[in-house]
Amino acid sequence: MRRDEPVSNVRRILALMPLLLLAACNRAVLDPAGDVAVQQRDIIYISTALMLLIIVPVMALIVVFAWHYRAKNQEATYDPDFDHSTSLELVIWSAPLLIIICLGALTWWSTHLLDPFRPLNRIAAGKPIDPAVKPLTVQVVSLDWKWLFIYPEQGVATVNELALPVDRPVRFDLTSTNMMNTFYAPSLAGMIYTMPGMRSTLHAVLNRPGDYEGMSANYSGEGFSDMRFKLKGLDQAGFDAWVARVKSGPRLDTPGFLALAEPSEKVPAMYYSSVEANLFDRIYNRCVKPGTPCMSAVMRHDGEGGGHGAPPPGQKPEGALFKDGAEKGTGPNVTAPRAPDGRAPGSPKTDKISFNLLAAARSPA
Amino acid sequence: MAETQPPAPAFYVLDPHEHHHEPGSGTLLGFWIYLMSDALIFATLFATYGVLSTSYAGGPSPREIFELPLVALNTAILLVSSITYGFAMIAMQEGRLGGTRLWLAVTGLLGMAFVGVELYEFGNLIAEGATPQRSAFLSAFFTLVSTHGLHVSFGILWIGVMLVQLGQRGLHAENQRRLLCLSMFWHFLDVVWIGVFTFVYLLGVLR
Amino acid sequence: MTGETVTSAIFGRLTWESFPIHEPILLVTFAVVVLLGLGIVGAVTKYRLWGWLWREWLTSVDHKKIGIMYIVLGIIMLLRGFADALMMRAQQAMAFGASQGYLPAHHYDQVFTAHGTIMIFFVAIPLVVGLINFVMPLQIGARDVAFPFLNNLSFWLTVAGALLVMVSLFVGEFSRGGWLNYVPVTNLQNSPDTGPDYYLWALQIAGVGTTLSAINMVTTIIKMRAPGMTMMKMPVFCWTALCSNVLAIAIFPVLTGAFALLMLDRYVGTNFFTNDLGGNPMMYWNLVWIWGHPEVYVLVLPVFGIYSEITSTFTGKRLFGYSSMVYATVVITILSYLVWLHHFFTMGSGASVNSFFGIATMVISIPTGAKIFNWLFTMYRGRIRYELPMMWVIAFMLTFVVGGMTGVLLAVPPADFVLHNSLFLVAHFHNVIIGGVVFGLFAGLDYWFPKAFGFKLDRFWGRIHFWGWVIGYWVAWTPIYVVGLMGTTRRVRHFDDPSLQIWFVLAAIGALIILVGIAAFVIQIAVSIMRRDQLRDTTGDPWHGRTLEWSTASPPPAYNFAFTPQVHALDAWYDMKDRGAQRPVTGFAPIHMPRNTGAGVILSAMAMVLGFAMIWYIWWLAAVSAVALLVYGVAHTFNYNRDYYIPADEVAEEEDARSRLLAAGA
Amino acid sequence: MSETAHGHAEVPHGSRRGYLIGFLLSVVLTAVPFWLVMTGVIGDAATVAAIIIALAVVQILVHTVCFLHVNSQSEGGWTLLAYAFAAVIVLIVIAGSLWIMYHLNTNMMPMTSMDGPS
Repeated sequence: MRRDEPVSNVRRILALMPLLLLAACNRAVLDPAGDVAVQQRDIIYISTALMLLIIVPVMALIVVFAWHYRAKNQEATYDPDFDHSTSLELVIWSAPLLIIICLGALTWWSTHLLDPFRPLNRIAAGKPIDPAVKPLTVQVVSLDWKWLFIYPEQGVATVNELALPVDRPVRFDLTSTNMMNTFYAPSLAGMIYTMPGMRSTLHAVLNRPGDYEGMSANYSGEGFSDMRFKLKGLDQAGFDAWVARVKSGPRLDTPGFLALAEPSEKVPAMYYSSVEANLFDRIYNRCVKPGTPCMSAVMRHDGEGGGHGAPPPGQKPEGALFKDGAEKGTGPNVTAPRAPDGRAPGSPKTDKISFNLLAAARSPA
Repeated sequence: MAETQPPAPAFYVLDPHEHHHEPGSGTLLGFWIYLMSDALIFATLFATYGVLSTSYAGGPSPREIFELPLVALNTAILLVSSITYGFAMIAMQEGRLGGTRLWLAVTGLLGMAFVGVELYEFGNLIAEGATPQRSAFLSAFFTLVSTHGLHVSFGILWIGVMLVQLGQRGLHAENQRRLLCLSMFWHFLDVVWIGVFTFVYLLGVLR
Repeated sequence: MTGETVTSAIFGRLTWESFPIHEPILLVTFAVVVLLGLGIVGAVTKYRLWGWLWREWLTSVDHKKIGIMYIVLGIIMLLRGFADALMMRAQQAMAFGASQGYLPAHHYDQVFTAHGTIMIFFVAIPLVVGLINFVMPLQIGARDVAFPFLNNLSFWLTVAGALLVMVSLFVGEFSRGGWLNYVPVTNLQNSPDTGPDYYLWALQIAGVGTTLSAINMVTTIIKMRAPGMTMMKMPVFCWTALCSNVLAIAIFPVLTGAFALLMLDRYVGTNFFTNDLGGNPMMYWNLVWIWGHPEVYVLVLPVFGIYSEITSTFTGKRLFGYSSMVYATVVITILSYLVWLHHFFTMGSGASVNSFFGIATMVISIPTGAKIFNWLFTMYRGRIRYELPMMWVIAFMLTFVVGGMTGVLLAVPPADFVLHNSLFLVAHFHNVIIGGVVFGLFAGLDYWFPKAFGFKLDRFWGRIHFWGWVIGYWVAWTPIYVVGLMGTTRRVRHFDDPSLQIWFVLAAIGALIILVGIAAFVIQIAVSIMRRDQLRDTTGDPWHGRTLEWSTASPPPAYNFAFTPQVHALDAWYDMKDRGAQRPVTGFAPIHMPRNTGAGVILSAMAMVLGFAMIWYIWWLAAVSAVALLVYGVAHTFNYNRDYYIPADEVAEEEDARSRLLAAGA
Repeated sequence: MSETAHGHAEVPHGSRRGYLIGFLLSVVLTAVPFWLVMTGVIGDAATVAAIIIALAVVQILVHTVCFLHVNSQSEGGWTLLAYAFAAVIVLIVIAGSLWIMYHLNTNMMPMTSMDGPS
């Protein structure tokens, strides 16, 4: 090991700093590949510029006053009773007010324009939507802890891999099986929550081919950190080839889905050639498991005045007060290391023991 | 600046009686503020009930389980108890210890009747299978109504304690202050009950 | 079988497995805590201080002592919360690509949850409440708060909550649901462990304490002001304390309600926030954020007051725009209650709802901006003395405007759609809370320390403390802003992309610089105590203050003011000095004061046992402690003997001593 | 503030007459909504709902004035101020929550989204 290595490392880091800052600007949020995200980025720029109009003078004044009126500077005017000035007060209140009025107008307009529920009206700046092209529908399900993408038009499904044809508007329907997650592909569009028993919607379009990243942006428990998916932007031919490749996988049926829904971490991309009918509707209606009533049916029943019905069995555990001694265990998350066979399927081989610094140091950082 | 001012006035209160904070002079206001914060707990429960009030999850609906005659009876009991508490306060102002204790005891008994009727109603509902665990609507209903019931029960306990303390020390200034606080508490529960019978029971049956 | 049933009836779900003997970090921490604890217990025993501690401090109803105890609690918990921060920074600086770092998920998740929970509930709130407790009654010329016993009880309830959080380190585990204990992660079926229960009981107990304390402070401000002090002659710090506490009264019940409903879900099996049977997890988010957003203002408003007092004192000027400052505070109080949805724009409430809450959020920046301008123009034509408190003010103003700007940016829904839950957001709120609240609290501590103890804090170590925090803050959080703009999200334990590592290494270095600042703070206090004779202030008014707390001795006598001041102007003490008011030195009368009581400690201990028993499902103990709590509480009301008189001789003796000191100093 | 430090103006107290008026009013204000709902004299549920909500608001005010003795004099007006503030906050909590959750549900609940555009 060379002795000067830390020094040269520091130097290298210092030399890289400006480059790093540049690199930062070329990443996802500030250099997106989808029109919605581009517009959102522009909103960030415009609002920041508007606010800098007042922030910069204020910061400058703070520094100037702090320096000029220091006690040592006996030349500066000292007026201990100066505590009111109507004209200054007017400026103090009206300058921020004007900026907030501008910003408020921008907010109102852009919030409605970029509402995720609102279908797109353009593919990119200056490229209005072609009424003949139907948006591609992708049904997104967040499971513990992976993403399922169902393509009803193509009849296929994937796990942790989302491919989109470039320049075709997409409508995402999103739901979740258990946890609340946030569907977030920074290059594509803003994020939206996925929630059990709810169906959220997101309209977006990808304009540039390439490989991007997506993730869950909302903490959802143990396997959350690795709940990532690949986002592939493909041209139409590439997309068709990709669909053909996905067709090589097995079929996704109810038992298969229930097995998939079991908690697992770091799941590699998976392909399904076909999907059981109405799977997505049953997921967000919470009736995939045979024998459970669908929420829409239950709610229709409720809307008609409800009625005595037995609760669906086994949907959730009883309250702690009603548990027997044997059931009282601290649950699956006892602090003792979990037995190898008790590990969640697909979970990494790291031990439950903290402080495996040695292991961390051994692996190439 | 100093020249334009009149000669320096007193800067300290020299007479200790001139500005003397009675111990506990803030009690009534402080208790009132506590009640306002309690009102917000109820607001939270009302909001939750409002959001979940149609989520029967296939279970019973308000129209099926609410018995308005029982609710009307309970409302009447609570209303009468508020006027009896008022009589207790008037007796206190007139310095009649016996009258105060008598009306307090009547109020406490009415409170017990109210809680009894409520427990009877809950017992019936649970026996029918309309338990708090059955649906979100029932969870919200039981929680809201029983939180009010718990407050009433606490008020009854307080009345009991006051009866003992009045017996020990009579209409002592401190005891009078406590009775005033209890009065606010008791009437505050009336106000909450107006919300409960209107928004939970009457509107529930109308739905 | 029967043996198991008996054990579980006695100990609930508490078993040997609940103790983390497999966790090296926790074992070491445990050993250190036990050794430290034994050391303190040993020292107190050796010097026979138990009686003194119990009589003079633990049972004290003196608002000054309670304030100091709150601050000590806040500082101790700051060390714990900061240790969590260092662990997170280390993990995120290490865990890239193949390296998993050193914390497994179930531990890392507890660390970030505990960090947020502790920093807000057990650091920021105790420090703010402590300063208000100590300073506000002095500023309004009162002898104590409206409900002295309640004050003591509030403090000990907060301690009970803090202790429960600390116990979770060593017995069982803490919540892994984020600092607001989000459902569905913390629903019973997803987290059957003790974590969420520890969280709920700790915060429920501490929350009751905070609510009671807020009621107490509001009543004090309304009822106990010195004669002549109309609302518009009240010091700005008292105004902000009033608004902050009014807000606390308005929000904590909502949090208590939300937590109670989650408790019912977990203990009774109701369906408020469940996924099935009609429950609605989003309602929990809605309720906790009704609390969550105004809470920021509960913390920051009093701190704005601190900045106002300091700016006015150290520029030697009246505060610019006092009345606009007051109006701004009141407006912020009300508006802050109308913005909570901006914490979940991306949930899907739709464009109209989102734009309403977005614009309401931006509107808050107008009165906040007015405050910044007011401080700015207080400096204008001032004569600024750069003592430690004033240095914090300048650092605050420069740091906070950036946080304000990023905050308004996040209030624009389309921008929030890409920045929500990202590290940009995390950087924003640390910018506001460190640059606003924490800087202000340190400013306040530097400013009022001589009032509390009679000597100033050491300047050298104070400067290291200052620069450690200010430089550390910028080094630690600028990179986090950057990675946030690169689309990196929060609460992540491990990253795939190695090119991000450099930013996290920088952030970790920043955290280490802050560590230097924190170490310097502890050293500053130690050094100041050792050098207290050189740093001594005999005047009671070391900074040439303007408000009433500087008119009395340092440390103030138990009764604060031998004669209640008569107020004629804003900046009452400045006015008194200006017009040559003479402190009366004769004619003392006996002073009516509240008596100390141990009831607060005992009630809080019972509440803590109740919480512990419920967390571990030890039903018998829960029942016993609940009944004990009720019985003891009722029994306490039979104690009518709650006050006493300080004899006139004692007052005279104390005041004569002060006269001699003042004469010697003159 | 010195004006409130003394005197009996602070203590909220009622007269026998005040209590009786309050009691009679609240009996009427309670009986009418129960009667409306239990007999169903007015067929339209929305009208009935509007009437009983209005009556509830009036009754709350009656209780506040006659039983809780809130007026602009007690405690120098602070009781009234606290009451008004609390009322506003209670309204914000309830109305705000309902508004937000209603929009969430209409946007995303299974029942309604089926009827919506897809």
